[in-house]
Amino acid sequence: MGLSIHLLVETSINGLIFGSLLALTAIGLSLVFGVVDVPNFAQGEYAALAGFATYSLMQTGLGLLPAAAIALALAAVAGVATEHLIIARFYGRDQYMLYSFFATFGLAFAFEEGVRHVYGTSFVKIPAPALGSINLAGVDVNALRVVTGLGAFAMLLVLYFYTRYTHTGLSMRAIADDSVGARIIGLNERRLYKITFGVGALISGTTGIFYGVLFSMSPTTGFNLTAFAFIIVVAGGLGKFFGTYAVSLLVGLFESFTATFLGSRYRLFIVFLLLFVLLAFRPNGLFGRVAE
Amino acid sequence: MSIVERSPFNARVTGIVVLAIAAALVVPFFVSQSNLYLFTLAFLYGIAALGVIIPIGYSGQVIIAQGAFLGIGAYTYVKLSAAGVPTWGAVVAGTVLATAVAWGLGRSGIRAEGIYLGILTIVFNELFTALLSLFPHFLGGSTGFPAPPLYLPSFLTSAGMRSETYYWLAVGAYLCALVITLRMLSSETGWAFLSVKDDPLAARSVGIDTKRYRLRAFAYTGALCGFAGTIFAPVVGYISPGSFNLSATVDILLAGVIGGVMSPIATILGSFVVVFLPQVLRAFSDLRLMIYMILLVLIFIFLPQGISGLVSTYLPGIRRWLR
Amino acid sequence: MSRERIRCEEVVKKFGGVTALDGLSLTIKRGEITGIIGPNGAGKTTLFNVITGVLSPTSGDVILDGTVISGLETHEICHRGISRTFQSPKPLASLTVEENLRAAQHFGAGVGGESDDDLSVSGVLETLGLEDSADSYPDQMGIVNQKYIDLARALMTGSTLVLVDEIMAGLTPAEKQSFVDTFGTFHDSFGIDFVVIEHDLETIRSISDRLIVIHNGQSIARGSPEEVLRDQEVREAYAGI
Amino acid sequence: MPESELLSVDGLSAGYDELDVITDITLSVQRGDIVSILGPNGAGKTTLMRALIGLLTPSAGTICFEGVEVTDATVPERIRAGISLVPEENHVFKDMTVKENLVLSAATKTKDRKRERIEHVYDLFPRLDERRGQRAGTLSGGEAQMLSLGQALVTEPDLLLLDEPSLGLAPALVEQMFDIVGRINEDGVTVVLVEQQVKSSVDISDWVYVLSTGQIEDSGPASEIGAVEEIMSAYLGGA
Repeated sequence: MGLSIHLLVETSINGLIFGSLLALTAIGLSLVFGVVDVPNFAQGEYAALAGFATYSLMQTGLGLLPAAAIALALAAVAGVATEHLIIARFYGRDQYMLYSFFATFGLAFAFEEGVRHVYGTSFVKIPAPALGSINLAGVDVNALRVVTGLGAFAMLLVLYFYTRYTHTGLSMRAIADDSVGARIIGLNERRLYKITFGVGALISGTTGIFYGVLFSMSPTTGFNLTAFAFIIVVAGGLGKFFGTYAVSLLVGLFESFTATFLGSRYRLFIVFLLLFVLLAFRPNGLFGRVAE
Repeated sequence: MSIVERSPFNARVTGIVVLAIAAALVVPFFVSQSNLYLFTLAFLYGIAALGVIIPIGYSGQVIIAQGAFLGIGAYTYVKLSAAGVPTWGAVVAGTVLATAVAWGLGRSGIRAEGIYLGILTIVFNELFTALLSLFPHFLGGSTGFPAPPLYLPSFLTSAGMRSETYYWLAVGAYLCALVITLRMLSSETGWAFLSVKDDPLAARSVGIDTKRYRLRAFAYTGALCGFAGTIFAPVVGYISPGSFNLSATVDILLAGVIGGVMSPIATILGSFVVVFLPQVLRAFSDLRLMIYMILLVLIFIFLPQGISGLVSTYLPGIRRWLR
Repeated sequence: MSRERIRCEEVVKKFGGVTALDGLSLTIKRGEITGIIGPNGAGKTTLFNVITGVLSPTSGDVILDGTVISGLETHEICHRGISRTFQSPKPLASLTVEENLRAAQHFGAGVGGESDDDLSVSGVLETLGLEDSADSYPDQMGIVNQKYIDLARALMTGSTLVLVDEIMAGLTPAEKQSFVDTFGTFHDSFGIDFVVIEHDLETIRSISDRLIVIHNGQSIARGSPEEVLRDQEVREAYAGI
Repeated sequence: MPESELLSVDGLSAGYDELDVITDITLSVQRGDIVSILGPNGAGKTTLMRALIGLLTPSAGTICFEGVEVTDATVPERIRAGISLVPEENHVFKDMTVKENLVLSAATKTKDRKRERIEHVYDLFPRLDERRGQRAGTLSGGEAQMLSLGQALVTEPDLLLLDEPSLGLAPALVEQMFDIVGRINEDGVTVVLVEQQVKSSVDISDWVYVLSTGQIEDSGPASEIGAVEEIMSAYLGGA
C-alpha cells in the first residue's frame, strides 16, 4: 500500500467528513445523557430512522430535500415519543438510569428488527445528485462528500448558537449543569426533557441522512452509530461542545486510517481496546469534569 | 436469631421448595427432546442470572458482561477437554478463570461509577467476542468449534440418556448455585453488598472495605457465569462468539431482571421467560425478535419489581422470602 | 498509654477557593467527653471528615494513639477504634435495624472478627429504646429514631471513641435529655469516649468535660465549659458582631 | 388581610416524605419590611424558605401573596407573581457565563425589560460586570453569592427570600452583604432573611421571628425583640 501523499490526504479528508457526521449523533447523545440522565442506546436508531425514511419517501417520487425534511420531522417525533411513552415512566424510580438504559437497549434492538423486516438485509443508499469532484490540496475529492461534510459542520454551528442564544438551549445546559438550580429559577423540567429528546433525535437524524447519502445503510447502521456516539461522548466528556466535536474528528480519522491501512479485521478490536483503556483510566472522559 | 434460622428455609417454604425440586426432576418424562434441551438451557441461564442479582440487585453495580464470563467458562472447558483434561478439572478451571478475569475487570474499573462502569463492562464484552475472532486457529475465530461432551461415569451416559443426564445435571448445578448464593446473600457478605449499594460512606464508617466487596461482587458474577458456561458448552455441543456477545448478555440480564433483581429464587422464572418466549413467538416468524424486545420494554415499564415484585404485592407473606 | 487519643497538628483543608480548615490544632483526651462548638460553616463537620479519613487533609497530620492516620481509609480508621454519626442520619436502608447493628458489630472490629466486649446487640437496642423495631426498616422510622440507629451502629463497631455530629439538632428537650443520659451510660459503664458537635450550649455544658471552640477553620478557645463560654472572643464569634 | 401585608402564612406544616420538619407556622410580612428568621441549625429555616418558593408542597396550611393564595402554585408561577429565592448553597450554572446565568433567570421578562434588569444587577455588583463573559465556575465564593443574588433580582421580585447569604463568606464580605440587602430593600423590595449572624440581622430588620424545632418560639418588632443575649440563648437553644 504505497504511502502516497494522495492517499494520505484523501484518507484524512474522508476521516474528517465522517468525524463531523459522527459529531452530530454524539452531541445528540450528549444532550440526552447530560440533561435527562439517559444513556440512550437508541440514539443511533433516530439516525437510521431518518436515513431509511428519506430513502422510502424518495421512492414515492419526492425530491431529496422535501424527503429529508419530513424524515427529520419523523425522527424528532420519535425522540419526543421515546421520552413521553417510555422514559417518563421511570422518573423518580431508584436505579432510574438502569431502567432507561435497558428500555432504550430494547427499543434499539426492536427498531433494528423492524428495519430488517421492512428492508431485508440488503444495503440501501439514498440517491443523491452526482456533483462530480473538487480539487482539494491537489487531490480530487468527491464533491458530494465535501458538501455533506460542510452540511454537517453548518448543522453544528446552528446547534452551537441554539445552545448559546435560545431560551430552551440555555435551559438545557442549565438542567445538565445543576438541576436544583434550574428548578429554583422556575424552569419547567418535564417540558424541557421532551424538547431535549426531540432536538437530540433531530440532530442524530441529520447524521442518518448524510450517512445514507455517502455510504449505504443496513439494519445495524443505527447500532454502529450509537456505538461511535458512546465512544465519543465517553472520551469527550459530557456537555463539552468542542470536546465532543474534537474527539469526533479524531475518531473519524482513526476509523478512516484503520479501514484504509489495517483492514477491518483488527479495527473493531482496536477501537474497543482504546475505549476500554480510556474508561479504566479516565472514567469521566478526557475533557469531562472529574467527579467531585 | 442466628443467620441460618433467619434465612428462608423455614417449614412452609421448605415444603414449596421440595415440591418444586420434585416437579423439576420428573420433567424429562413428560417433555419432548427439543423442549428438554430448552429446559436444560433455562436452568443454565438461571445460574448465570444469579450473576445479575448479586451485582445489580445487591451491590448496586451495573455489570453488563455476563455473556463474556459465560464464554470464558465455555471456551476454557472446550480447550482443556480437547487437551485431555478430565471433565471436572475443565469445569473447575473454567469457573476459576472466569472468576479471575471478572475480578481483573472489576479492578480495572474500580474508579468508574454507575453507568460508566456499565459501559466499561459492555466494552469488555465486545472485546471478548472480538478477541475470539482474531485467533481462528486457536480460538476457532468467528465460526467457533464443536464442544466435546461431558465425560461422565458410564452408567449415566448409557442407553442414549445423555439429554436427560444433562438436564438433571443442569438442575443440580442450578440448585447448588442457588443455595450457595442464598446462604451468601443472607450472611454478612450480603449485608456488605447491600451497604455498598445503599451508602458507601456509611458502610465504610462501620468498617466495611467497600472496594473489596465491589471486587468480590465481580468475582461472584464471574464464577456463576463461568460455571454455567462450562456446562453450557457440552449441552449446546457447539460454541461460537455469537453465543457470548452483547445480545447473550442482554438475555442473561433480562433473566435476572424479569424475575426481580432482588430475589435469587426468581431467576428461574426470568430464565424460563427468556428461553421460551422467543419459541412462543415463533408464529410471527421474523418479527418475533422485535415483538420479544417490545414485550421486554413493556415489562420494564409496568413491572418495575419484576415478577417477584408482582407476586409479593399479591402475596405479602412471600415478600420476606423473595426479599 | 498517654492520656491523648487524637491530636490534630496544623490541619489545613481547602476545597477549590474555600479554606474549610485553616491550620487547626487540637487534642482529644482519653476518658473525657469533649464538646466542639462554633457557628455554622466554621469547619466542624469537615474536621470529623478529615479525622475519619473521608477527606484527606491538604496539609498537617491527624495522629491517633501516637500513629499518623491521615492517610488511612475510613474503614481502617474504624478498625482502629474510631466511629461516627452523621449530621443527617445515614441508616443502611436495605438492612433492618438489627442487621444495621449486626453489620457494624461484624465489620467494625476489623480482621479480628467480633471483639468479645460486653456490648450485645440486644443490650444496645434496649438502652436506646429500639428493641421493638429491631425487625423494621430504618426509612419507616422518624428522623429521631434514625439518629438513634446511627449512634447504636457506631457503638456496635466496638470502637472506644465515637464522633457525634449534631445529633440533637431539632430534638425536643426530653429527647435531648435521653441522648445526654445515653452518652453518660456508655461513657461511665463501657468506657467509651465521645466527641460531640452541638449547637445547644445548655446540653454541651451539661455533658462535656472539656470544650473546644472552632471558628473560621481554627480552634480559637479550649478548656472547661464555664471558662470557654465566658471568653469574649467566643461570644463575638457566635453573635457575629 | 391588612392592605400593607405582602405575605401571610397560616398554619403551615411541611417536610420531607411524610416527616414534617416545620409545623403550624403562622407569620406575616408587611410590604417594604426586612423580616429576619433566626434559629439554630435544623430548626426548619431552609424548609420554610423552600415551601414559600414552591420547591416543597406543604402538608398543611396556606400561603397568601398579595392577597392571592399561592399554596399550590408552581415555582414559575410564584416567580411571575413576584417572589424569588436565593438558595442556601449557591446553585449558579458553573459551565455557563455570568451573562448567560442572568439572561436565563430573567426569562419571564420581555426583551428590553430583561436588558434593563441585567444592567441594574451589573450596577449593584460591578465585579459581575467585569467578569460578565467568564464561566460562573471560575467565580470566588463571594462573587458566586452575588451572582446568585443577581439571578433572583433580575426577575424584579416584590418579595426576596434570602437563605443564609453570609454562609461561607469571609468576615469582610459579610459586612458588604448586609449593606447590599439594605440597598435592595430601599429600592422597594421586601426581604425575608434567614441568617446565622444574629446581631447584624436584627440591626437591619423591622420584624424578627425566632424559629426552633420547627415552631415559632418568639416574634416581634426588631426594636422590642429584646437584647441580643436573649435571642442568642433562645437561638442557641437555651432552657
